[in-house]
Amino acid sequence: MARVVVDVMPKPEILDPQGQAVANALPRLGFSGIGSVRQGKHFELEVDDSVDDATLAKIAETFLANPVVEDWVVRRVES
Amino acid sequence: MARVVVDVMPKPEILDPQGQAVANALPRLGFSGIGSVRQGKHFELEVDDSVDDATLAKIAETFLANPVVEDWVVRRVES
Amino acid sequence: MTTTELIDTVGHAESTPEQAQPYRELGLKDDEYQRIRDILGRRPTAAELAMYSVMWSEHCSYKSSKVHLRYFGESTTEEMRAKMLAGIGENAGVVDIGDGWAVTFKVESHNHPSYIEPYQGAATGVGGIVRDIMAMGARPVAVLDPLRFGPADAPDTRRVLHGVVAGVGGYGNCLGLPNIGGELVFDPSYAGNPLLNAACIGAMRVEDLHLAHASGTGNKVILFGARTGLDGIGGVSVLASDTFSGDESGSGRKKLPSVQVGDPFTEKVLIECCLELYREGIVVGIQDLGGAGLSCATSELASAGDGGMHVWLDRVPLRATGMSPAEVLSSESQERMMAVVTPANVDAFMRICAKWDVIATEIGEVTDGDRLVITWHDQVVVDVPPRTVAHEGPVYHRPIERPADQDALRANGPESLARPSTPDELRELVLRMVSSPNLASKRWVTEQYDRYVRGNSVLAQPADSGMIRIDERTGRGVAMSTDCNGRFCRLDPYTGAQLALAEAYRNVATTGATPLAVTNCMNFGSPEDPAVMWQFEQAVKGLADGCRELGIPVTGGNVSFYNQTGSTAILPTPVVGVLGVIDDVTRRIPTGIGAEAGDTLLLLGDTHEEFGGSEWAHVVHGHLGGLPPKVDLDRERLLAEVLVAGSRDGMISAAHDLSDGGLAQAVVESCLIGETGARVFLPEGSDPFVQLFSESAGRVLVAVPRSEELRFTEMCTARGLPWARIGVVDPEAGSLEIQDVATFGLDELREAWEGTLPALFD
Amino acid sequence: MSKIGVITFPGTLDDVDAARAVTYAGAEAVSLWHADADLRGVEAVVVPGGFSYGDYLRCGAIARFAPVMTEVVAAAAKGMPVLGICNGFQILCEAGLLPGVLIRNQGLHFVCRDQWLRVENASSAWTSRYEQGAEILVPLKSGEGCYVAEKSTVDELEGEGRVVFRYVGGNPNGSTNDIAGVSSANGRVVGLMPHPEHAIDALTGPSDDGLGLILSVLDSLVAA
Ligand SMILES: Nc1ncnc2c1ncn2[C@@H]1O[C@H](COP(=O)(O)OP(=O)(O)O)[C@@H](O)[C@H]1O
Ligand SMILES: [Mg+2]
Repeated sequence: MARVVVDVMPKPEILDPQGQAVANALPRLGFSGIGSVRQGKHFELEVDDSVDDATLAKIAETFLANPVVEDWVVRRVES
Repeated sequence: MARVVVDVMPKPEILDPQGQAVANALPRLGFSGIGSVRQGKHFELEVDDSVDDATLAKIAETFLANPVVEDWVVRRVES
Repeated sequence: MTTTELIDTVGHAESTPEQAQPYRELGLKDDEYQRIRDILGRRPTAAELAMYSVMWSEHCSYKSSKVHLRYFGESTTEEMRAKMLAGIGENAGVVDIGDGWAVTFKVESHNHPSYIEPYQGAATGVGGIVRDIMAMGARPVAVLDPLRFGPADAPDTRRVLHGVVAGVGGYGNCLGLPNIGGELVFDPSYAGNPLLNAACIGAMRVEDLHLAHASGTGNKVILFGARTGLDGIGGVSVLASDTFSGDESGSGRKKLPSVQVGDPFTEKVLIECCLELYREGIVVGIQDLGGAGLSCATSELASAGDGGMHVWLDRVPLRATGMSPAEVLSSESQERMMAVVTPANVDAFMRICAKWDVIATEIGEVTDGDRLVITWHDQVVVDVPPRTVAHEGPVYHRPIERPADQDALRANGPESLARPSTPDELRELVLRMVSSPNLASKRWVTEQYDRYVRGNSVLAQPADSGMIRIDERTGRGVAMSTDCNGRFCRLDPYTGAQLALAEAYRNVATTGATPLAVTNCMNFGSPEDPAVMWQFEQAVKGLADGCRELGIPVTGGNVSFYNQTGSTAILPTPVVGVLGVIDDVTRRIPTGIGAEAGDTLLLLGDTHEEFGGSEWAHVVHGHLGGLPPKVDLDRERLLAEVLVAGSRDGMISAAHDLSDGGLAQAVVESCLIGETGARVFLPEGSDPFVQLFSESAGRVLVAVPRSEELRFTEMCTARGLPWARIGVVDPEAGSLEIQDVATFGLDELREAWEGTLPALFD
Repeated sequence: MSKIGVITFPGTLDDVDAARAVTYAGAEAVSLWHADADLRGVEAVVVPGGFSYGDYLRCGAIARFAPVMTEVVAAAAKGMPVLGICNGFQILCEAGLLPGVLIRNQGLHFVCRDQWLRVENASSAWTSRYEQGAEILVPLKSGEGCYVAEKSTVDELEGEGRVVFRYVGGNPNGSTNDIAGVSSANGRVVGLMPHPEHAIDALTGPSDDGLGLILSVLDSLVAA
């Protein structure tokens, strides 16, 4: 079993209302010095050792992310 | 300016309907060998160098995550 | 944890009678614990202790309220019972609405969880009430959400309100249930004690009514829906840390959050799955899993049936590893149901569950003893008479005492408060009142709720009551409203409860429906405070006596105690829900004026100078004292008859009841909702302030077409209902003119009315 | 009688409403089950609103893999009219039948309101009954209704007249160019966020303006 992390983020040119809302709220809460915030998704998968990188890439590309508006990164992490 | 990443995940004992939906769908899409999936949030912040770790920890705890049901990790990454 | 040495079996309990048990941490009193020992003739096992402790909690056992709630049954006459198919004691009340249709409805509270974790607390509150309705065999058709928060401008209110509204919407919208009404009230007493009450209405054919009974020896007990996890175990986690073998393995979970997370998609699928099971006629008994999880479902089903039950607890599909039997029994994981099915139908049952991708597991069997026996890997961990768990819990006669400050409070009337005297001051007051948080438009909230889904919503917010079509062919439908003015209840809980009933009743009639039955949600402070118990007792009596006068039964309800901060209780808040029936929803009466130009505005009922507990005293003076408005239930009944008759004969084109904020508020809302102007003239020689802002009960503003005016007013006169011609609908004007007081542009009014909540909460 | 299919996924909510609209328009509503790769002989398909599979990952992301969708995609390629409403629109985008994607409303809240729309293209299979430029009032109810696409895609849609519906009287969700609905290049596949099926009767909706979509497609079926 391996742990795999997939981070999916809105593409830079795409509107990110959630990140925007966070960025706008921080100064109101008294936190200054935060330039920009973007919010995406973080997936943690438990994966059989039989699952290869190509399959993981496919899962991320066809399913976990929507390539039209999102970028993604797949990482294997030790557990 | 530094890049800071905050990953927020549902606590292990807390139901994660989102991750579960992904896990249930994968076999139907023809992907096998994925044991469990948990889904959380991934934030990327651009932060002034003046912002210290304690402040980041506070932002994560009071705002980005809901400590009642979520765990979180704050990481500074090089850009 | 699953290793046998760690399991506290019945045998182990028998052989270790002196072993100390953490019953106090679980909320049991010394004498309650002793009673359990007496019932069992030994100490309880850890699993039994978990079961008794949750089932004997205030929430599940109604131990402080039981002796009072009996009064509802005692004051219900045979005549009132005529249309009631199920009443108090079942998962929800059921009434016969005619044409072979039955409707079930109920309100429940999820107050405390909604303060801790507002989104999930509210979401699972909605999920819970919906399962109650499903457990009656009905299809849930609509929800309502009476909400109460601390002061609108307090920072914590923002946190709680955002979460609660998103949770009600997030769950209800995803479930596909239209939200057709509710309440939104701000008062300092709810800071730290928000009230999330959730109501649900369900519909079914009369013959499909299902009751929660486990009968028929050999029948199978099936658990279906979500897996069971560690959510909501809260108190019981002390058991995990109380190690029977001195091992610390459970310590990782000592501080489990008592929060449950909802999964509305699973619930939606569960609804469709249940309805298909009902359609196929393969369910003998059904029970939802709510508070107290499997402890509650197994003991209640067994207790209400005619035999015993054996449950193989280790068969329960789990979401977490290493759960102890006590944890499995106490888990409040959401979206689960339990059914009793004949052996012959088990396969068919499983097939339908598989179609909907619903996990279903046969976990038990109805037996011919009278014991509930639960085993864990073949070891007996529970062996109890189920009635002692579910129905024969402790009963308290709590001390009752009229609050020491009650007389002073009532003596401190609003008479001496400064009132506006000039037209300018009145003008300003109208705008100030309309934009105050309790009177302002609730649109910011209700826009987050789907009111259209399923296409049967005939009236939804803003309207005096929500209305839903039940039968598409005939147009038969039901209307429902929930109401309560906590300030009135504080001044006089008996009258306050009747005023809540009167308002909900009137709201239903105002839309043209005939009030039929009542549900309630009693939100109060600590029952250990004699003053709170007095409020509770008075409110129950007032409501029950009121229902008897109106001839409509209380079919169910819910009690939520301990809503208090330190020694200060919330305003007594007996939320009353009234359900009405309408034979043809096309004759509904809308709230907004203007469907027809030139209509006459009539005010039905009498206006007295009544400002005790009023919104005016609250907004302008922060004052609470004196006496609440008088209640006249005969008058309410007459008013309802006139409204229904008027709707039947097409004599009324719009109607709006008068409540918080009085006539001024009602007129403004009628104009804004109808997007139409009006001219209003107050009775000659009257005090305009009293006319505009008094909160006398028993009043409704109606718009009547010119051609019907004579017929309608003659009917009122003949029946002895006071009426006064107070204005005309004026579509040309674009303004509301209150003669000799002021003229308001509709835009100006709209800005005042709709601007408040967005300014506070966006 | 023309047969129009209405798909039900687990979590679909507005299928009863879509079927009712089809019936009101005088056609036969045929219910299609997500797990069956079978369109049961229908001549057009409506993918209704709701939260398919809970929409937990991304709206429509799971539904587009359902067996019935494979059939829908194949039929659309041969010119069958397909209408996606709300979640149905999201599913059609995910399935690649329509360009772009719908993301979280700019205000971050679910929005349920009666919304004015302008019919920008009255020549699609689902809008021929309307006058070009007509304004109609239908309910909008969604939390993820903000239409976005790459700039080139948006330009193409605008240039080819494939923006079928546009919000008027205020943009409720931050949608690019106030886009409420778009069509495929051949005008046979249309998706929109607002709910015409909830505007078929003034008793239960704000108007009956929505019926025109179904009537339009029936015209096109008869003509074909
Ligand atoms: N929390 C809520 N959820 C749904 N509808 C609500 C909520 N709060 C208020 N409403 C609706 O807003 C409208 C106005 O509320 P209110 O002024 O309290 O009505 P009334 O005075 O007639 O009881 C009603 O249709 C009511 O059902
Ligand atoms: Mg009212």
